[in-house]
Amino acid sequence: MEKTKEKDETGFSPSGAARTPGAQTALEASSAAAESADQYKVKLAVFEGPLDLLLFLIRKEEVSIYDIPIARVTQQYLDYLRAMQELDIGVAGEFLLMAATLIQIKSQMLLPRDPAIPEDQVEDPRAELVNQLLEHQKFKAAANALHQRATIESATFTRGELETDKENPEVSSTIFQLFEVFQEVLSRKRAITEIEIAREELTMAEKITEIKRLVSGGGTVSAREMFERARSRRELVLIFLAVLELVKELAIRLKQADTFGEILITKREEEAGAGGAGPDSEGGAAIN
Amino acid sequence: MMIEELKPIIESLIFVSEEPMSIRQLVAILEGESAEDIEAACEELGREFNERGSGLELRQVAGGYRLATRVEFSEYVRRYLKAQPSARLSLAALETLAVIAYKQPITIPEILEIRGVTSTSAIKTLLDRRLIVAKGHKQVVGRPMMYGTSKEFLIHFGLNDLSELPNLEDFEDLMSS
Amino acid sequence: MMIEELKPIIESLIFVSEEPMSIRQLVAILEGESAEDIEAACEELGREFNERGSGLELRQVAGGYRLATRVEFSEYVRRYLKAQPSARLSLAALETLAVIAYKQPITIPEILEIRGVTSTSAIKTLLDRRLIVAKGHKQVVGRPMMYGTSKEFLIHFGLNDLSELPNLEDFEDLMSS
Repeated sequence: MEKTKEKDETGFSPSGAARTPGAQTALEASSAAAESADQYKVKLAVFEGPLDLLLFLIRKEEVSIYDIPIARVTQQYLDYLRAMQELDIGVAGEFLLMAATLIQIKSQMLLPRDPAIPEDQVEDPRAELVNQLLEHQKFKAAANALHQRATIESATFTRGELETDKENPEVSSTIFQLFEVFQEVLSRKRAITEIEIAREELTMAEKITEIKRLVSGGGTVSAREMFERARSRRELVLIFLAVLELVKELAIRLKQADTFGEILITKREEEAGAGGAGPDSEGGAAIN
Repeated sequence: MMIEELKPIIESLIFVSEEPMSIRQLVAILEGESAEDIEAACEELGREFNERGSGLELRQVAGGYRLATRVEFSEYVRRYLKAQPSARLSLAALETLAVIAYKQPITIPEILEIRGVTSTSAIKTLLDRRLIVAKGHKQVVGRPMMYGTSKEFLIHFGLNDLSELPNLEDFEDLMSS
Repeated sequence: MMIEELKPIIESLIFVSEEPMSIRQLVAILEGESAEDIEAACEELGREFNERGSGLELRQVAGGYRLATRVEFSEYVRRYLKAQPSARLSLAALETLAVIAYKQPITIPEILEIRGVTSTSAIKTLLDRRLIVAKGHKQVVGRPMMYGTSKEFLIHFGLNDLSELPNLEDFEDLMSS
């Protein structure tokens, strides 16, 4: 499948420049099958898909599409797949699927006919494949016709731009573009949010450093005073979160003398063994 | 208004318009004039361009009229514009486009069915080139998106409408030759 | 080349050019033709436009020749241009429309939140073009107006209903190949 994707973009690149779209051309290009491996590789790449390859084989064998000698064609088809594999050309899943279909048809053809079914009602196991090939063939011809039309069209030109033409960047609005634009807006919003989060984290880190510095000399800082210094709601929240973070890290200790009294922040010294009042309950109580 | 009077007005309107100008648009601008008269004026205008051997012609494209240079002078125009022929469509894209043009509206799985090969990247190319448009979801399991051709498609291939596409059945029996 | 042969070529060249076409440029493109012949052809071309009462005229402006609509039809041309803002939307308007289409009903502050820029003039454009409609007040502080897409929106984008808007899955269908 990867292969198909690539081809889409390079379909008419220099190596393919000589061919014009359409069944015939593709087939003829391939039928000039070269002997050397390198050339072989190039020719194989011409097949757009399993139906293309089959049509090529049918034409090469000069057999009727309505009466395909399925055993012979299947053998050739498999030979081609093998060649592709040997040449290390990735064989797309569709080619393998067709191989399975061919083998199935071949085995159905070998089955003895049920004598109970009248001859005119026996269904040819190839019928579906033939229809598919015919249909495919028609569309290839249609593609060729479209290409010819486009070539003629490209030889006519419309007027140069006038001042009256809109200055807006051309935004023709197909429904998929609307969706794409919507996705773009959303991803832009996401990017902005990410920047904001990043900025917030930075400030949070700054606050933590600031608090650590304030209590580093063994001094005591009033939580209320610190909250009051906040210039915005956001900063207030950040200070609050920074304090919580430091309590969690066991870097500071919160103390409250009486129930409605000041909460004081001090640096927490290393403690050997945690007593009855653990750091969590202590900090938690103070904050509540 | 007489048709003779309508002609130059219509000519200037078609010239100014960036897109093919439809009879309906002309009727809306030329209040009080009948669609029949306007159409007759357009026809006559087109005939006159041809008769005087102008470098331009009045073409009917995508349901409207537009002025364009004549094919026989393309070499000079190209030389002047140094125009690169616009990026050609790949074989895969053209075949996919043909299937969509004749079978629209059609879903990606249905295209796969016909082409025997996945066409998603071709479809992406065609959407990017605005040759096809989404035509809503099909009311079947998975609700796949349906695709059809656009106005750009008609313009790109110089068609007035989809009925101008050659009959698909005419392409039959190419194998027997 | 005869002057008669030069005329249509020059006509098509002037037609496709975005800038006035100078005699010097024409001489460069039409290798081997004399400036005198080219100038004579231009003069004759201009005279013919006038004589046949065309809607267009060949004007000589600074630097060269250009085709333009005749002043007497400017009223119609203006009328057309005014009625014109059909298919094109500015990027801002298109973004706003996309947000409204996918998030409707939605208020202006909510659109601001998503787009990160104010959209008031885009909303005005969209209302003028009838692509969106007011959908009543939201029952929150300030009771801001909510907006949603209109029937014209569906028509413009060829949708039967909003469920036909492409979704992420449709997009992924295209990407997975």
